[in-house]
Amino acid sequence: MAQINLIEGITMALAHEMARDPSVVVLGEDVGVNGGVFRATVGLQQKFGAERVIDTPLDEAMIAGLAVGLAVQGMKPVAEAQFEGFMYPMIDQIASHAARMRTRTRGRLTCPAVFRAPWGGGIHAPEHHSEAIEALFTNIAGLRVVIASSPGRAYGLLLAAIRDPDPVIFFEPKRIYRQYKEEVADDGEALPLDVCFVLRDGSDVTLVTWGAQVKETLEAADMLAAEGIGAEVIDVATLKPLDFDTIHESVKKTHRCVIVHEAPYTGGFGGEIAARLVEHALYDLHAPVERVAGYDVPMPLYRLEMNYLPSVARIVAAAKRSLQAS
Amino acid sequence: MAQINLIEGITMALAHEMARDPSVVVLGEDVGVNGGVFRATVGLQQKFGAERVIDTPLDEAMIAGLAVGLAVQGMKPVAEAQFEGFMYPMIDQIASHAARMRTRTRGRLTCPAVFRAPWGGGIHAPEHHSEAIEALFTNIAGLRVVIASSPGRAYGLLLAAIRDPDPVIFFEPKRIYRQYKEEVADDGEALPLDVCFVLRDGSDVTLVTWGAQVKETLEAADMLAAEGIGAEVIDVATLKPLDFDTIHESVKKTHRCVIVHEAPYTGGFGGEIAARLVEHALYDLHAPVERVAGYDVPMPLYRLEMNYLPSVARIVAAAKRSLQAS
Amino acid sequence: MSIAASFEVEYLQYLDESGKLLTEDAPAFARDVRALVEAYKLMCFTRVFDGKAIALQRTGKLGTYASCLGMEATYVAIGSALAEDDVFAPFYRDYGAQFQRGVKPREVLLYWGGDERGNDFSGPAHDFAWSVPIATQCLHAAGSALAFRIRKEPRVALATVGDGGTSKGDFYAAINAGGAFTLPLVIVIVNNQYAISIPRAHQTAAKTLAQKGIAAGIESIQVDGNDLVAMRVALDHAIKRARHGHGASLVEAVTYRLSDHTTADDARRYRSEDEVKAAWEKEPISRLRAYLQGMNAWTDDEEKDWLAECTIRVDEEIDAYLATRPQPLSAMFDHTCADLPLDLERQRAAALAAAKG
Amino acid sequence: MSIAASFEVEYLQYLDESGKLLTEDAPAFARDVRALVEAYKLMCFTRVFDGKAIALQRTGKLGTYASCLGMEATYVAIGSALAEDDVFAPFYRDYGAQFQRGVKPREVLLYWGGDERGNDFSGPAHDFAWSVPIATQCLHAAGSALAFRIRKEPRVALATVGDGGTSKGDFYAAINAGGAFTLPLVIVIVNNQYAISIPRAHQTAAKTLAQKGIAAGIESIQVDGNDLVAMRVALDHAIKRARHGHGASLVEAVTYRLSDHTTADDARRYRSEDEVKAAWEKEPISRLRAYLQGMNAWTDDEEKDWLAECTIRVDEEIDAYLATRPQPLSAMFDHTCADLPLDLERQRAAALAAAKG
Ligand SMILES: Cc1ncc(C[n+]2csc(CCOP(=O)(O)OP(=O)(O)O)c2C)c(N)n1
Ligand SMILES: Cc1ncc(C[n+]2csc(CCOP(=O)(O)OP(=O)(O)O)c2C)c(N)n1
Ligand SMILES: [Mg+2]
Ligand SMILES: [Mg+2]
Repeated sequence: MAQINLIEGITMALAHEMARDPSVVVLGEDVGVNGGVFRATVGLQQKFGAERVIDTPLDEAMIAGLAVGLAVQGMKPVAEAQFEGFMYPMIDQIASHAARMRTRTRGRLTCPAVFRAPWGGGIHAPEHHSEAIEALFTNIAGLRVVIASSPGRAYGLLLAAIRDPDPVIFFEPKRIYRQYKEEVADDGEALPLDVCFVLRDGSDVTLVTWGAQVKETLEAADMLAAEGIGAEVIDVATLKPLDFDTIHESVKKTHRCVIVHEAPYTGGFGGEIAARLVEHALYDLHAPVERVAGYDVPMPLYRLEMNYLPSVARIVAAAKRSLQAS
Repeated sequence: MAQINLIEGITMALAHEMARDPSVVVLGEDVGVNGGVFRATVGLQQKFGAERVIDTPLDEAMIAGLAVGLAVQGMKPVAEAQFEGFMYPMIDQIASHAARMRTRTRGRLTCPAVFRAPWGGGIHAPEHHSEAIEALFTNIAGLRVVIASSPGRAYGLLLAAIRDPDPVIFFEPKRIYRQYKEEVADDGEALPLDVCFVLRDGSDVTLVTWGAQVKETLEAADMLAAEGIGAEVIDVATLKPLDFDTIHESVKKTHRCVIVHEAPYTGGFGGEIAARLVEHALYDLHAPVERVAGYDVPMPLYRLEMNYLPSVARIVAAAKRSLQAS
Repeated sequence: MSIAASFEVEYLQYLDESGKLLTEDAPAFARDVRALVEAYKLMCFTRVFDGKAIALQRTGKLGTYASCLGMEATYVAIGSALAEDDVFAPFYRDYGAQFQRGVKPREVLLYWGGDERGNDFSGPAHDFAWSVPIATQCLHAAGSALAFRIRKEPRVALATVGDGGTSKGDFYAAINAGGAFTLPLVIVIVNNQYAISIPRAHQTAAKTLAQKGIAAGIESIQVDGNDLVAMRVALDHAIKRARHGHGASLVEAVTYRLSDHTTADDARRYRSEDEVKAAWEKEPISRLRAYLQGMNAWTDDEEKDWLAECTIRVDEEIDAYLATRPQPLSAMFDHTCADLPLDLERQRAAALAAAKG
Repeated sequence: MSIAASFEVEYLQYLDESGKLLTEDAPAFARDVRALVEAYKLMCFTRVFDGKAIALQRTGKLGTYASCLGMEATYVAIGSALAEDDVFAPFYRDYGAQFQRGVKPREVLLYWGGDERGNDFSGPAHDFAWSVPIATQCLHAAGSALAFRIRKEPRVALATVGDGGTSKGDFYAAINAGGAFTLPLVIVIVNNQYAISIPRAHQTAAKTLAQKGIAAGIESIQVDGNDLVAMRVALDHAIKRARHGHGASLVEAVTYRLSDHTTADDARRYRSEDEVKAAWEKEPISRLRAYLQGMNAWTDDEEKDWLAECTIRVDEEIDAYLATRPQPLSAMFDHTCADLPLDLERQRAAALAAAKG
């Protein structure tokens, strides 16, 4: 078993699935010879050839459209956007075609494509390299929206995404690409794409998050624990379809919920989770739900980005407000 | 004062503002000679010339990008997407540039552009002509997102959108373009872009909606009234920035809230409103918030579309569930 | 100053407007009477279908419908030039091509009648469905062609796109990919002179649409799209090149939309009757009929009989369409993804309950 | 078969690699010693700046930085050809052009140093900020040009785009709009042979990038982008045409990126040292220096003095950059829109409170 970090989990999943399934191909800008600007696809072209690890011309709409064509004709394309901020031109092909190919044709054609992109801020990157745009996809019916937050989950969820018979948006929190290593067996075991992961048990407050914020949220839970507060930490992992039941079970126990994400507050996916709570768990709640999120401003350039991103302190403060309420 | 329908309110606002402000230009596919496929721009080219009412080549990314260029150089472009389903290719220019031009340059450059599109289903249109995609814009910081629901509000809100010094997404519920006429004075009075409109007072339950669903929601309120239930009806109108205070005031009184929209349920903007309630109005709520929304499926072709759209019956049922709770 | 590159765009036409051969050394296909009669009959069938579909819409039995009046030669040429194994990615008025590939008229009607089952059609199972977002289908064809290249299959992907569609990034990206990856791809521009109300000259300052292929470094040709012979010759060449690994090409078919854009449009708002009248002089069916009759390959009686048969066949299709039982409400959910997630199961149940009242 | 259209793409070069004039009848600009020396000095300044910016990044005092090494002639030609009133829409390594237009080196550093105030620069207030989403800026220039046309202002909009950027829909849409609307627009392709790791030949099968302009029906030319004289002649012509209402054009500047793509890149992964060495033979600064020295317009002493002065000036700019006081946290909110809505007021207050701890 290898000790790997998150991005190595991505590479390992790609290599595993390409070896197992000849219909899997990888395409994107600089994914081949260069091995990807984050090295996510490093070594793949040497292993699987330029026909299956495809350096494309520079156009994300094209990459997405090619992926749709490939997928409909029986391939399993894993299309990369170099950064999430360059996915916008993919949305048309994803929403207008990938997401509806199956229902449009009543099952005659399907689109088993994965659209993956590094996601989020915090690496001192230039403009447009730090967005968190998952909420632009969660209201598009026909998509799964997944975001990994650990080496093992990166491996298992990406395997599942590639194997899924329908299109999957797959985000990778680039800030924690190399945060830590853990043992991950290259055993081809996929993780389910419809469950939230409970990362830490606790009975006083439920902290719900995804992606890079899993780091700060676990740290906040540590700090709360030091003060005798038991925080349950849930990594949503698959935003859509949402496994609300796992969140609900936790809130039934803790009666308090703090939702943490780095996308802007208004219209962020945190709203969906809070909404489900007020629809289905109103009587379980002993305190207002709290959202700790990015602000409703464009992601600032890097000097201010840490002021934008949810911090451990903000999460701890929200949890405490929640505990003090009522 | 003229008796006009909603789309005539759009045309009247465009004509008014073009006459008043020479920097206002209209651009899009078929907006000139043809007067728009819905006739929203009818007569404008005759009145203001082909230099200001511009038929463009067929590319929505181009339309959006031209609008950004025009706006930054001191024009006030009103860019049309022929249908909301063709706005996807505009998102890149809107999110990457229009929405952040001001903050990117610390105010040196600004982007006072309006991006308008007919919105929503229910007119027996072909595929891709019936989407409700407001939630793809509400998480993009730097945008206002507005949707009209009556002839008078179409006129007043569009005037405000054009005059706004920053970019505005402006949706027009095509299903009620010609639903009814009302007196609207062509007096150049803009409506505020940061308030919800209370369309009907009631003290038993708050019904919150926008766009075409204002029709069904008001009808549902009528039906509820017949059973002695007083429903307050709020047209959100400007989704972002959200005037939550008006909604909150209403819920303080009614203690119950049903949110109605036609976009898919998960990740729809209804979630944001429900979330604000569970954050700020938990103790005011006597019943779970209800969302009556489109389903998490791609908008079906027209034979099934009325089964997809929120119906009066579904709204009434949700309101009653809400009243029966607790 | 030197010349870095130079280009010529050829124009191909064999039949003049009156159905006479313009050249002595016509291609073999111009003498293939059987194939020509076959194509002619399908062109007629398509036109009969088209007229009846419009009538159906006018009487409220069909939704918005996009006519193909005047473009029959272009589409039938495409349908007859492709092999079944090839992939066709149409836009929305490609019926002539699709009929040839096995799509049933009733399926066309179902689609425009607001029923997804029209897309689950009887044509090749790998063909794409109708594509409304302009030019997006060009990339699907390019992606399909890439799949064939990867799998080393001798198949070709062909997409059609309108003159308006050539302004869109997806069109450009597709031809560029076709060149960059040497794909077995053919893109046919159905230049019917209008994109709704926007005339061809307003879309682009390019003198021909074919020359857009120069930007992608691919072989490109302009063809009289109302000349079935020229269209077939150009397509046969392009498809053969593609199939043999010589890469992508672009074919501009110059034709004219004799109808409104769709039944929701009124073309009189933006073009003159004179222009339309002049265009009728060049329409493809009478031209091919004259040519066939000149070769004694088609008689007036055959014409009459065939049109009568078309009417019967199309009426049967219309009856079948009208008799199609509606989809159950559950169909809206059941094809969203392979296995319905819990969320959708619940929504489906709620919708079914709500429908019961 | 006839010819529907034919095209030639010209290649323009005046100075050979050793700085000799290739032709007897060189344009007047080739004899404008003052302008040439001015341009040369700015090219040197740009290179000194570039080296020091990379060094700053390596020592952790600057974020990712995109070098312009080897492209100085192209950019300085652009900067010197434009009038102040014209609008420049750069991508992200256009410093030579921007310095000429008044942008300060410290502002470039601020931008790459993660501070938005770099975009509130001292160049013309109407110039666009750096644009990272590839090719999107081409449409901003087209939109600006449309504004000038509407307002009947004799101004020109010029955008630069990379060789990689020519594959993007926005590039194509911009040149197409330029042709369709007869816009006062110039698009300059800075073909530095790579888009990160993707070589020019993989972007497109087009023999030249200039020929992409044929797709838009606009005047297009390929130029030696390392030849300042040729670049200026081509640009002067294109800008003049645009200013006088004759429409858009496309200029392909053939150059080479001698540096890594950015400081985050390692070009050794995807290209050979031999190739880079060969490219150094064609680089623009020594070529122009040789030409000037051949005309006795530039001495070794002047060279030494000027480089020394560049070092001093750039160091001053770096000091000013490093001494810039950080933006307050509130800056993140204050420019989101003209008047902060209530929601944002509240978030701003909360953020300020949170920062206080
Ligand atoms: C992306 C997109 N924008 C706008 C439309 C609306 N629309 C439908 S058809 C059409 C014109 C298409 O013209 P052309 O490509 O020439 O094809 P034609 O209909 O003439 O065959 C437009 C603008 C659309 N379907 N898709
Ligand atoms: C839309 C988009 N996709 C991807 C990127 C990431 N990226 C930054 S620069 C670059 C290559 C650009 O190449 P080229 O256009 O040739 O310009 P150059 O950097 O060589 O000057 C890429 C892919 C981006 N900035 N924008
Ligand atoms: Mg057309
Ligand atoms: Mg380059």
